[in-house]
Amino acid sequence: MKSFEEFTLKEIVDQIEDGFLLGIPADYSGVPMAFTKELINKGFKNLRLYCLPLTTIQGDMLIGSGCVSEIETAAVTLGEFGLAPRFSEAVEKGNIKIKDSTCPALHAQLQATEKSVPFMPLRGVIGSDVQKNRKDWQIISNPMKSAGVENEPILLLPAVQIDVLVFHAACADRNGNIQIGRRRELATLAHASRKVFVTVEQVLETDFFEDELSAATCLPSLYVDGISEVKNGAWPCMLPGVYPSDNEEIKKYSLAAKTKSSFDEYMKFFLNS
Amino acid sequence: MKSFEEFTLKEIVDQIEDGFLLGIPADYSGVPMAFTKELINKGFKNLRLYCLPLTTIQGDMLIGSGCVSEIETAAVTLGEFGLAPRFSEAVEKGNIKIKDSTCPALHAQLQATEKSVPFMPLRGVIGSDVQKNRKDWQIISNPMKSAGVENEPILLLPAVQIDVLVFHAACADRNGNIQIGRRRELATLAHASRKVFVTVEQVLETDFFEDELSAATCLPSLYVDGISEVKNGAWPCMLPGVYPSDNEEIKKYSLAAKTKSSFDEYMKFFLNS
Amino acid sequence: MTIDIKREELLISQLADLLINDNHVAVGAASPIPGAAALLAKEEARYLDKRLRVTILHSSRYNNFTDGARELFDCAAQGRIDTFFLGGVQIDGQANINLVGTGKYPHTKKRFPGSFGSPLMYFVVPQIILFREEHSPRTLVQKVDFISAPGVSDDKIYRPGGPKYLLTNRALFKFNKKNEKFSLLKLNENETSDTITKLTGFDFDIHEDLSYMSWPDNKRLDIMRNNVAPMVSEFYPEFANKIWGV
Amino acid sequence: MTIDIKREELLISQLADLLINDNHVAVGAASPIPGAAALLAKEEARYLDKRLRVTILHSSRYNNFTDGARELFDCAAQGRIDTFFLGGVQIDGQANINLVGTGKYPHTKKRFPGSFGSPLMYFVVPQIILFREEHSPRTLVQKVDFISAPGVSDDKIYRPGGPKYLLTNRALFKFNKKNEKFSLLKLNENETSDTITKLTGFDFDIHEDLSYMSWPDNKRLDIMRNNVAPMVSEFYPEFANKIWGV
Repeated sequence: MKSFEEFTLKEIVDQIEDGFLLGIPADYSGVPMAFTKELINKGFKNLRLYCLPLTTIQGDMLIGSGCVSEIETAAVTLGEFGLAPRFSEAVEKGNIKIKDSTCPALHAQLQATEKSVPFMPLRGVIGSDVQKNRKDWQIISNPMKSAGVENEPILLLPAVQIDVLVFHAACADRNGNIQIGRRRELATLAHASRKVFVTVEQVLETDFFEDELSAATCLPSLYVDGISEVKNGAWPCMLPGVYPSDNEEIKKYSLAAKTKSSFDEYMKFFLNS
Repeated sequence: MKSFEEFTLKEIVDQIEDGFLLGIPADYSGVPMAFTKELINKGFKNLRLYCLPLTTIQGDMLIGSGCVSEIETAAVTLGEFGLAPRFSEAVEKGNIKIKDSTCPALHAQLQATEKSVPFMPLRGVIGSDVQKNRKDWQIISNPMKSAGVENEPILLLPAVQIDVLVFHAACADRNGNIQIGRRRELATLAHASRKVFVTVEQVLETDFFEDELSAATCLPSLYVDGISEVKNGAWPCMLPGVYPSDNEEIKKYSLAAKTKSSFDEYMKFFLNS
Repeated sequence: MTIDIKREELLISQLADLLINDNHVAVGAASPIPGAAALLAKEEARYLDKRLRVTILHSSRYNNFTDGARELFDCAAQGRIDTFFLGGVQIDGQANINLVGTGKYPHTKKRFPGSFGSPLMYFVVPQIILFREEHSPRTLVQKVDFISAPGVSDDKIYRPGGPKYLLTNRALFKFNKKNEKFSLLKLNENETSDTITKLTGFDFDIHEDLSYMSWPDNKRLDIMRNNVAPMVSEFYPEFANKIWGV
Repeated sequence: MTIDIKREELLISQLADLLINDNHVAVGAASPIPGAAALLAKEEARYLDKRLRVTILHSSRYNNFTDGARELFDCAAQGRIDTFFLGGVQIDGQANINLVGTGKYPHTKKRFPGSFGSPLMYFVVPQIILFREEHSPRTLVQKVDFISAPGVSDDKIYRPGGPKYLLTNRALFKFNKKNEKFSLLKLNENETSDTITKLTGFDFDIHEDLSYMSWPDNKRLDIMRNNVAPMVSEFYPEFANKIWGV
């Protein structure tokens, strides 16, 4: 008996409600594409995306499919395949709310939640239009007498609580611990999320905690509410250390996504692939 | 050729000046006892210790030897061998300045430095005598309109910059990366330290970064200014995963340290061991 | 049957009773009895097909953390730990605890190790169980000399957690947040509310359900001695050897 | 000899010249030319028995970090990165950069990916080199439509870092913090200060040392083609193949 909760992709999707704030991992930390298909199939209208710190095809597809009402991110891009067309069009037309941010702010807001404090200070950023357009951010005069400079303007960022985080990883052990290796931003994301579901390439008949070094590479099952075994679960994105991205497919997507109609065409194929 | 700076223990000690704030690792994160001997031999008078978050025999010996003017810590204890006698006496007699703190505050102050922000907020602690006795801590009314509760008192802790951190680890690779495994508090300590020196049991002819999983277990050489190979460098403390503590020796110490004269006697033996 | 049961086993059993609704119990340094109680509750939960997670910091096997020494505190602040144990050189009637020393701070007459993580944990963990074996006017005082962590806070302070119980060799108290006072809930076999009053430095109420501590039944004793004892011996070998000879 | 040298090789060489005093150069996403320049500088430092550390985020081999995606920014904020590269959809005469889009925000006429880490990195890394191959009034504008990160800040703002150079296909500018203006420092072979003035949307000064870009010598070309090319092919295979056929 596996001592963790096994979920199907559908069961994971059933944990998500319209309006939820979803944690979205970067392309290097395990994009849950198989899950994203199920999510699009369910037909959400008002998902809010919190990217740590950016998204590629996952975010563009969700936006193109009309599932997203708001996105907080440092960037949406298809990398070497250019701009994210559905994202760009949705922003240009005002179809989604964009909360432009910057990588360190997206990390810091989750660190605030990780520590259960209402805000986190950050240096830099002040004076940019990124800062000026964020009404939820605040600048105060440094209140700390024992550190920093008097009257220095300090940017405060609010704690952000993710409702549900889903990411894809190489493997889990039999106790539900997830191997994340150097992708420690996934730990911060998990700490700041109410529910965490992970799709994995495989479940290993081992216990990562039996060895100090392998323990160091994992996210403890303590933070994981359910696991689904999905082969090639990141396709066509890469799963670092396991498989590269399918550049042919992403290129195909990047071309199809240029117009709404060819995007829709592509998605018909993709959702049934 | 090893592509990192090799130091002798004496050369590490030579990097330290009286008045410096030293980073002191907990008993579970690799206590640099061989280095501590050299430090005591040099005859410092005004070292300041910052414990993350506590110290055992290392701190007690440094205090008993008259090297310490100030200590910031959540606890000084010999664990199952009872109180730390030289620490207790020094505090009772007012011979050292004690900055009583608590584990999460000691972590958070270094995280502030890690991010280069002047302060870090923390929940809890308010109303304790720990808080009331820290003039460098400050309570403000939550300034954040978009998170937390209005008028909630929030504790702010100042960023603390460590001058020199020295710890002991199982191994380094040939590029000077240090294996720290799950002891990630050592990474935070290193990030918040101007200079970092590490004593290791051995230097391996490998490169931890050649493999994603072993990369995940190490502190990058980027943060390390010098390495010294010292067998049994934590003795009589444990080196987790490598050797247990020498309880006979620590017990011997705990008895000897009860009076100044038997402590001095013990240290004569210890410094020459 | 009761003659065979050790004092420590009774305390472990008392503590385990308080953990039955938990999902995650964490145990700090130098706490063999709370550690054994948590593992006992975990084993018993398994028989009921429930999962109780136990994090014992002193152990490498039962330490669920991978984010360094900070993670215990972050995890607790996130509300992911249901029960934690704290002790005290002194504990007073308002559930203030002192881990720092007796006499006037900072040059205390007798200095103890320090406050550890108590100033945070006491605020954020919903069920804090105070555990101090010695039950005397020296340990249970009217007013602590130094507040490592306060038992109560005013309403403006963020405080989802706090004291729920106090267990000693002689008695179990329940803390009442409303009137900021302990009430005596259970007595060890040779005690009465009078002996407890004499040996306690603070005022307390008598709980309406005051009773004697119940002894662990055979099934629990079996689990404790057969399953839990070898687990405890991994991280508290001396304690396990003393109590169970393993 | 110059006919054999590719435009990209000249740019790599120009950038490498700016890194000779560094201890640690970091390179962000989608930056093959800066990445190659950093590795070239690293190889050349080795010949001088100096150590230059290069962190290339896009690579797993040249990524020195183990603390997750946050570490680049923390590391930079700690002052441990000497040089970083930034680009821009638009760059203006005050060195403001725009990575977000053209037209009125938020419903920009043309939306680009976003600001990435620039709003922090621009403030904390001592030497920021702006790199944008296209040199035209469309990219080098008088005033950016959106400030992803400002080129200058007032004195009260914590800002140990900022813009030092701007390199394009046609020219190298040096940024002068005092008068908040670029000055033209080097020209590519077919340019004059007049052609640059025509193709630049902002006003700039002419540096007193204005000269043509120097071509890499044989030794540098050898290192670039023999040592650096195979390294680059690990993380930018298409680029390495296009330029060096590896």
